[in-house]
Amino acid sequence: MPDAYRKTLIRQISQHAHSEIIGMQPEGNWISRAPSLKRKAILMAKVQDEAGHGLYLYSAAQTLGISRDEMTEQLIESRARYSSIFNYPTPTWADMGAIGWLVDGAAICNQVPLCRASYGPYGRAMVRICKEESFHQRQGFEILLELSQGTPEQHRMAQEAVDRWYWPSLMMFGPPDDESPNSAQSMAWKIKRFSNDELRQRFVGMLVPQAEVLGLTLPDPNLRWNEDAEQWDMSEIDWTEFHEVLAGRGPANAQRIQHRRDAHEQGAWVREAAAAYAEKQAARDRAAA
Amino acid sequence: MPDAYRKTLIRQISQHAHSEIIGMQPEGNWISRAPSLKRKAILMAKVQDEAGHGLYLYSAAQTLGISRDEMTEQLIESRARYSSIFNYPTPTWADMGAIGWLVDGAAICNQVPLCRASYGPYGRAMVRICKEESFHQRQGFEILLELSQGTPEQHRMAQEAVDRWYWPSLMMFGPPDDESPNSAQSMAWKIKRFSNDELRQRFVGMLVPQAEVLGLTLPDPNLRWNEDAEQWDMSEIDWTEFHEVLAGRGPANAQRIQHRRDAHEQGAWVREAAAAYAEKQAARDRAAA
Amino acid sequence: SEDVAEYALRLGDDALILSQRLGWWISRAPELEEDMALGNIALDLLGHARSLLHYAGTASGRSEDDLAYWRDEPEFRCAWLFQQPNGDFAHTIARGVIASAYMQELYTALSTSTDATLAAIAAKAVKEVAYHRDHAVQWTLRLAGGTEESRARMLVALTDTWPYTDELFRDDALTERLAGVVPAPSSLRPAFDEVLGAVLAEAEIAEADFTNRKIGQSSGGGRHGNHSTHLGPLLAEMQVLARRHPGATW
Amino acid sequence: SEDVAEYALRLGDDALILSQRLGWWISRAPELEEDMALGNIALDLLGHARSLLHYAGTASGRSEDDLAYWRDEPEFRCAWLFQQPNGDFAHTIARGVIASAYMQELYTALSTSTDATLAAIAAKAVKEVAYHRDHAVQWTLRLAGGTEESRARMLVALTDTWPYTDELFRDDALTERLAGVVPAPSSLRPAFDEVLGAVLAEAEIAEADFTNRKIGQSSGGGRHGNHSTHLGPLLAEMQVLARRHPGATW
Repeated sequence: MPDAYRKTLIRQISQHAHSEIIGMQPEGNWISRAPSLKRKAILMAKVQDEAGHGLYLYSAAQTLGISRDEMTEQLIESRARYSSIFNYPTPTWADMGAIGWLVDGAAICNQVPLCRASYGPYGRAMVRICKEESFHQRQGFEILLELSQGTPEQHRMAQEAVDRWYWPSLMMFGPPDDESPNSAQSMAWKIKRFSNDELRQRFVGMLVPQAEVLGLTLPDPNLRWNEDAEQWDMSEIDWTEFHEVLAGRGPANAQRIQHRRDAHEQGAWVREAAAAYAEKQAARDRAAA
Repeated sequence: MPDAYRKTLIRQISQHAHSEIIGMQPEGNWISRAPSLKRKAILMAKVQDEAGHGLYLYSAAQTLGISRDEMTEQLIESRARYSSIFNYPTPTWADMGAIGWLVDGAAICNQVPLCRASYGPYGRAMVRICKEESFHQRQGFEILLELSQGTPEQHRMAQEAVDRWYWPSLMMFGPPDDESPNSAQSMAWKIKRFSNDELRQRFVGMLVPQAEVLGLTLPDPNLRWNEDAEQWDMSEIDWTEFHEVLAGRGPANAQRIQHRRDAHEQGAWVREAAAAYAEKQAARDRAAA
Repeated sequence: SEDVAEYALRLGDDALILSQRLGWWISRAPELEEDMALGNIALDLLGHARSLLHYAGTASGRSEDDLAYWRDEPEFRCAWLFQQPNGDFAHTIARGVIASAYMQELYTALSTSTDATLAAIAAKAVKEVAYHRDHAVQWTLRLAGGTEESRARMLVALTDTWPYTDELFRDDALTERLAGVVPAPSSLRPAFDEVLGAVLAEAEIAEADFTNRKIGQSSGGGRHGNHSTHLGPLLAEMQVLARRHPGATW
Repeated sequence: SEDVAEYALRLGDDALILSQRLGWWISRAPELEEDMALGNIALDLLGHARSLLHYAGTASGRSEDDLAYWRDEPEFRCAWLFQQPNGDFAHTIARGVIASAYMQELYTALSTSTDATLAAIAAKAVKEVAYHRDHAVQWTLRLAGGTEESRARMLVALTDTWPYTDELFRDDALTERLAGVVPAPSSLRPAFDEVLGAVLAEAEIAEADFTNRKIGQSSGGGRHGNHSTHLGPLLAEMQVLARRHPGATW
């Protein structure tokens, strides 16, 4: 395996793993306040699934010769990236719906092609993840549907969440094709099979009819199907904010890293205890043998 | 000063100091949820006063040759007593009123005579403390009055709190005179100037007219003035629960000690830092001199 | 009957409150495997809570959500153990080992109840609780036998948590009226002591290591609505959203 | 005017939320003297909050309690700094030193406002805030110059807290409309930088010790109702009792 290819794979897989782990936070924030026990159970299971996805992906990256500890260090020292979308806060319950519908939706569009990625362990992890993600997306849709058809206040909450998350979710596909050098390289290596703009078009095409069912509006007055070009016309994306968030100046960048670092450091004595205990047990077994 | 006298004084003063410190917890519990900003400010100031009382009293005990560290250790290792009344929880806001009215009221009856205690530093601390306590008692009375005259739900809350705290507050005066050996000794030494039963009578005499103003009932059907005996007749106190709480089996004994120990231990690095810094500063000053 | 409903409420509240506590760990656990394990346990407990609260509310026409979100603190019936804060990981494990060893005996006995619904709920729960107990036992052994620090923390955690044990096993008027339908809490104690005793023996922990002569068993009071100071803030957070939207569905 | 009311709301919310945070320390501080000191600061801030909220509500006929207890999260106007959790004592001090150095400049400037009420509130507050700043500065020096552990904790705390500094000094449409009445937030920055720079220099802390090249200043959003995830649970607890009794007085 060429070294550049291996490095790109590690970067991509660990970045994806980190995104799952950091992505637990914006939703984890609502577990304690979920408004019904059923929703609490669904949300808890979802955030727990994200931990599971992180685990598979770290394992896939480990097959390429990097340790989980190393990747964790990179994350908490801000030397590794994760999806910037998780640097936005989740001020209302409706964000649980919008994240499921829009963020998970965009993630699926990005990820489904990866299930056929040329590197086997990554591809296999992705098959499992994509299955669960589409389940999550449906749950997000359901949350929004319930809110949209609920009290006027609930409907407003749903619309505002969609307004908040629509543009950031479109940005998840990355910069336009003509400004995306990494992406071209990944396509050449068949790690990636569609361009950013292709995937973004596909995503919007999926959203439009669903928004209609939801009774919610996508916050782009210029959004319409262009028969001639056979694509969706849309307003130009304002990348300023995206670049701010990427540069670490999003609302919650600092909080996300602090949260992860605290969990890691406060758990150090527990991991040490487990290691020491395992070591003692092994020594005892050796002595008994 | 005879050693037995000194020891009794240390025991009594440090026990009183511990009571102030542990007593911060049942009320501290409601600072974050106080129902108006005015009440929040009053409660915060009150709990802070209790810290202040603890400080004066520890200082008074220190003049007798025991360090604050030593007393703190005794407290968090459950080798020292504090007033058992603080081992009850404070489930509702009305407890803030009942504690002020009944618990602080009983404390004042116990303490006013101590202001003339034969040991000067203790007496002087008590003068200051008693002044603030009677202020606190009035605030407790006001809380209950406001609740009693408020909504039916508020009135019920007030009555229930009085029902909860009335008997425990009577128990604060200690066992009946004929079962109280320590107390007799303290009176002989003039550390204490009235007997347990005398103080309890005085307290009830104070409560009865105030309860009338409050529009609340004292939970003792047998309570009435006995013209002939010139004292209050009352139901017999059920000491079983009191002894349970004294024996460590009250509802919140464990929590109170855990809370104090946690604060002490989690603050250890801060105290060490302050000491190290002071030491460095002193060394610098010496070097400069 | 009303008594059975009240009994189901006790068990449902125990499970609900412990689940609420454990949910906090998701994204904060010492390792990813524990985010998942504690999350699993929280989910199982939430499942038990939903079944039990659903059953408890049937007679009075209240839903699981009516009971979880619209009761005030004095109407909750959970024992103090389940209200205890997460503390450090050792405190969570100490609470977990006592809670799961108790629940294991409880649900085992309850699975043969003459009340078919309680029996069915218990029969399902007991399998999951066996896993919870195993999880807590394994960690008790690891922490007690790991490093010096972890052992010290485990002992402090047991010291802090132990006083809330007795309340679980106290009979009262309700459980006496339900004799024959549900196990007397006190009848579960010997088996609990045996299991816990074996764990502590393996962990080389003596009772004197975690019992304080001056602090006995808390009188508690949760079964009758008298709660520790920890419950109020927990409920404030748990119920805040639902209560801001009365009548809404989610 | 409505603008002045909105401005008073911002300052009032900053003080209220920081006071709510600090109140937690009472009975939990590293030493009794700090129970008292942090309690004092919390009380002062609560006093400022009450004056400011009272003023903010005058135009619309709302009381300080209406504003504190009956607004939902998006209606609060506090900056993210004040919402940050207490963390360990070092985090509380790091938040305190930034907050008080900012408030000191703010209230100094505001005490000459053409709005007589704001000027009077600021003139009173500035004296108290001077004490808060001194308290935080002294502890910054002690922790930075104390033990190895305390210095490490202080640097972590500054790293975690620093990203919420910029938001305090951002001008926006409101402060521009109020030009001449209230100081432009950006105009307070040089004096703040000077004061903080001197403290850090004395503590022998370089900017590189607590700034992360990859994590810049948070965009925040509190002034327009977009809050950190820490605010929701804080409000749930703060407002729970008042909201359970609509219309009651206390």
